[in-house]
Amino acid sequence: MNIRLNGGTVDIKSPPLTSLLTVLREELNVTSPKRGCDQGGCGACTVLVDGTPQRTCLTPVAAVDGAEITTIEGLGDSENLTAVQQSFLHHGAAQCGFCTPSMIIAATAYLDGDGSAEPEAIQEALKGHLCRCTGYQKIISAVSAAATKSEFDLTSMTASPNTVILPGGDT
Amino acid sequence: MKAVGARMPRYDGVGHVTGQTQYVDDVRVHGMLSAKALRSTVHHAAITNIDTSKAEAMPGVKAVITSKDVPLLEYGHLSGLGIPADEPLLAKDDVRYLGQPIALVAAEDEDTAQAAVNAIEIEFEERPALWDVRKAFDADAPRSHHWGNWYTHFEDEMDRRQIRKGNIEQAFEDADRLVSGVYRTSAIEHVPLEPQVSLVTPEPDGRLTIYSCTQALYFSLAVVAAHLEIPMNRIKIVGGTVGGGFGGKVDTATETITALAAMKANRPVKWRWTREEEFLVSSTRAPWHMEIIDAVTNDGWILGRKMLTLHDSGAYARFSPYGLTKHSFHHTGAYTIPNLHFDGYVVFTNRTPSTAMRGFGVTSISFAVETHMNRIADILGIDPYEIRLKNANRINDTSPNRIRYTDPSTVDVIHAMSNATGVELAPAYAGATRQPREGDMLPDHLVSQLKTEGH
Amino acid sequence: MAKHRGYGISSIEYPTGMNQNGDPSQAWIKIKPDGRVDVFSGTADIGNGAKTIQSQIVAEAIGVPYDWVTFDNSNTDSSPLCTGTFASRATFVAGNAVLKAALDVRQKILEIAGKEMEVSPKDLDIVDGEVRVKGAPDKNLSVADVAGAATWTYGELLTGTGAQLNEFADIVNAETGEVSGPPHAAISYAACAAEVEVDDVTGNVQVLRLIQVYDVGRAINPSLVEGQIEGGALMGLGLGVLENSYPYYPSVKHRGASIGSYYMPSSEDMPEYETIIIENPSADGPYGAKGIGEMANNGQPGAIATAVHDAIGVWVTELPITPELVLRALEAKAEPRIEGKLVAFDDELSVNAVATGITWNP
Amino acid sequence: MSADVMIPYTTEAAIETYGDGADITVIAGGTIVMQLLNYRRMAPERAMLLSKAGMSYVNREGPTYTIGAMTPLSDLIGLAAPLGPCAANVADHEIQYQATIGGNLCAPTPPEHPSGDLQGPLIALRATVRSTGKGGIRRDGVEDFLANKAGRLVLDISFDAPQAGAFRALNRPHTRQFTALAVSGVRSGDKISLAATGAGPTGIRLASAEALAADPAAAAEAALNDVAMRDDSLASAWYRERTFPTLVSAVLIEIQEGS
Repeated sequence: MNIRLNGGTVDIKSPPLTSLLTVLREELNVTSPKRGCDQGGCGACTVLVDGTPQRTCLTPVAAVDGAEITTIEGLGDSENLTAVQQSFLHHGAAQCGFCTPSMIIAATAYLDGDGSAEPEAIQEALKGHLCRCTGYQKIISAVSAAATKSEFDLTSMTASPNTVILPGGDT
Repeated sequence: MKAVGARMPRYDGVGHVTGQTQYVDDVRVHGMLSAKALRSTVHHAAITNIDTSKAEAMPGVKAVITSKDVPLLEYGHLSGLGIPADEPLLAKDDVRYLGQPIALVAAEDEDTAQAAVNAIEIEFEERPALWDVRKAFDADAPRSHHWGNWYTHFEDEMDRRQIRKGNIEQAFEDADRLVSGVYRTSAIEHVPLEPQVSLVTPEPDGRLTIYSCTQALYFSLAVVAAHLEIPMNRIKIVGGTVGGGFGGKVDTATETITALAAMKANRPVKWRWTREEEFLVSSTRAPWHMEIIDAVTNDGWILGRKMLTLHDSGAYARFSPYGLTKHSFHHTGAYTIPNLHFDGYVVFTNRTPSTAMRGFGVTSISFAVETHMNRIADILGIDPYEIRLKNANRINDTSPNRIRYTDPSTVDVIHAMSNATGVELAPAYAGATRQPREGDMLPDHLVSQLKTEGH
Repeated sequence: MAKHRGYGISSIEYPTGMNQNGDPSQAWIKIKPDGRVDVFSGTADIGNGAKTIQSQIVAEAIGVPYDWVTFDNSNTDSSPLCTGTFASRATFVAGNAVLKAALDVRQKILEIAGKEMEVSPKDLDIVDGEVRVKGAPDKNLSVADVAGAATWTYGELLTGTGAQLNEFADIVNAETGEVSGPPHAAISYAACAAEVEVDDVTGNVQVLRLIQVYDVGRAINPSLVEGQIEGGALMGLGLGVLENSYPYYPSVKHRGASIGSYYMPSSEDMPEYETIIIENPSADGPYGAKGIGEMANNGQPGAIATAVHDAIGVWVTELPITPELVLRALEAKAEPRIEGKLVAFDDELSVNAVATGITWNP
Repeated sequence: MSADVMIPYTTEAAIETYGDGADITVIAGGTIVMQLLNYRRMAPERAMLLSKAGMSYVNREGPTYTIGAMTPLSDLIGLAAPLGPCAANVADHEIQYQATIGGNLCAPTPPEHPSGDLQGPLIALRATVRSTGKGGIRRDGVEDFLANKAGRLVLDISFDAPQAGAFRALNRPHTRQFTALAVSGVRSGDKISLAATGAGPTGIRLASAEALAADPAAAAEAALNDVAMRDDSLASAWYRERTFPTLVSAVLIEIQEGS
């Protein structure tokens, strides 16, 4: 067996029913897909299989023999962030960061499919990707902004929607 | 540009958005073994027999750890606060909750480790289990803990946390109304996206490197060193980057047992919990049972509060006595109540031990007090903003344990909220400040309280 | 057969640092020969942003750009003690430790700069990585040059240490709970308003909006503060209407063992957030900051329970307020029991007999 | 502990490989079996992976739909109620893309939760299942198939497009692998067909309710006689019974209004 991983072809030695997650993490040392549950419930192990987001913990590697697998390493690196990665950074959409790679994978596929910038639509699209830290607001904002912008000036910092900062003392 | 007050991108943000941040399960060490635990299949039982010989003989099995391998089996995580030890690192004579760890197997791969766990022979003699904190005090209640059904080691060996202030009987006599309510919260799971995991590597110089997802590196260092009875400089905890914690990773859940396995096998060992273990075995936020009866006047002053709290600690104490004490210190919420009578118990049941979680001890009291305040406002026909502004902590008011508030901003946040919700406040309340009480905001029942000694 | 809107509020307080104090944090800082700043702190970053916040504090305190600072909390060999990231202490207690370490090393920089510039250190300031003579900013020397001089000319290591410890507050009277001193550092205050929609057919409670006000003292990083507030809000919503490890408590049956069988909030459950941050500086926090990480999930449940009552006229005072509890409450239509001046909202106080001999009806 | 895995590339090869279905584990989309493998609840010696066998299609000839066993739920979402909305209600987009109609029909009932959400709509649609196994290929009604599914490999599923259909489920918004309770209804002419999931170990036909379909209120109450509600971590039997009639009557009203 082999897969096309982020553009290159790699041979797979693991047994055919090994989950793609285990192959990526344990055989190929690609650790950006996270083992959050092994139950298909949290979404943290999601990668793109032939361009479509898929739960690697529920995917036997033999089922993707010959397929094009894209992890976040295949999107952008620190020198070359994609618009979605920049938007996540810029909006504070990552806190502990554990759900972030798969969140960005799913958001990227959503936007590549011409997903709208409407918060409700983004909430629905990402409902299978759990985050315990952010309350999702900043993630939704980041994806919404990425839907309308392509470049970000990382030095300009914007407030979260609906935040007001009042001076101290008696108000 | 100024650094403080700026919306700086996270220091670790680029690592997060590129998937390159390294969490414990991402660490790769040559020759690493996998670990699986033998856990109790019953809620409460004596262990009458355990035989690990078949497991130890299996090919690929490198270490099997049981209670007899632990130098100091019981160590109180809060011994510094005078809270004695009650929980064995691995179950020895009995098990008190479903899933309690009894043994750990380290093997060449997870399948072998699990097969070896299945090969350990163990026999239980089941005992009746206690679930309901409200039944813990019944004469015929099952006994859940060797100390009895509730914690008995508060200061002066008291079996409860008490707060006494002012004269509660007088307050109840002076009250127009006595408003009572019962409030309960549930156990919940922390659900960090990163499950509990540690990786321990024996170093050539005899030290241990412990890759840990702990929220408290030095706390875990002290706990592991104590159980292993070795100096702190024999251990290096590597961590600081955690995939969510919320309090659950203050427990040193995996580090010590994994270290014992690594030492015995003289190989690196990783113990990663499954999500199912997280849900069924990892400690939870505690369920709380809270009963409040407030002495109130018809115009909305709270003269006094009697309160009883039962905190479901689960099978062992862990941080529960600390949590209940914090709970008791805050049982008046953001309000000043001069006459108090609080009793709180840490109750042991045969469920998963509860532990710290975001808002530890106070999340429960905030729910109870705030709901109760709104019920009082409702029954008296008073605006919920105004009853809060009336009783809100002010500078020089004193706390349940007689500490003077120096700069409470309850009034300010309520004002900001009334602005946000467009609620019109009566002038007396719109003009309230956090400054020391005077005039209508200094009723007789608070005058004496302000005279009482405070720090 | 309808959906009902309701509103409720809460106002809460929460302490910073461990209860009773006595929880130290320590930090040390060294300056590289090119003036760059290495911070060593034992504070774990659990997503709360300790690495970011403490780096901002150090940059501000010394007077160098944020990107001059490297932050290492990776291990217990290089980093001094920090009690840990809990009790809302990472910004306040540990932040004070790095602040003290930064001010310590800043003084050492000024002393070397004073020798180099032949100016008294007290007449010097550091701005954007430059040591400047107060009032004469054109007379300056870069921190890089100062660090170089310290290393190559004076043979000194520019380093600073800091430790924060608030004295442990003993419980001096176990009967009354009286303590020997303040049992915590600064207290943070907050208010929450919830708007809910309750379906009286299914009993489902949908939290539509959470308006929240937080006195954070000082927002070292407003973006991270918002993250704590919004994340805490959804966790509070989970406590209020969704999550339960024992769905039939006190029974232990039917514990959810998978993500799919445990009601953890997803993006579908998001309410509309409205956040108001008040900066009312604390006397003793770094730059006036307080810790609000934990209290961020404390205000919602009471506001939600009250909003449910406002919507359908019945109180549910057991969390989470599940559709089943709502339907059972609607069926019971319980009115408070009135006896003389006693107003008893709930079932007979269940444990008064066993517990403390409190006489509940004086 | 590695299984002997066979990967057929055609339906015919799958039929031949499956044989009489003895000692062979079938993996369709993987959303069910992989969880069991990940948690070591299953260690098959022989397994057949269907992902390359084709069998993913939605054909329509006249009024009759035929859907290949390996068709993912995401390809069903566009279909009319009750099947389309039911498929859209399962879990989330990634699970819908991976889970298949055949796998969902054959979902074992986990100890805790109802499973196999599509069983409801397919019973209501009076669908037939073409399967192979011992005794060769045969076609059964969905209910008969569910009663004897052991040792059968689903090939395709057929049903006639209804005149009107409706689907209603308890909706507590959150990511979910299980639907706590759902009702599906279909009308063809004046023939009414109703089924539920989450109301028993498998999908259940609501015969008593069908008999009283003309009177939605009466039918809704009668439907309780057809089901056996259980407690699980999603909802109690009490809550399911309490809300069930409203789902049934809503479905009946919708399909009688619709055309």
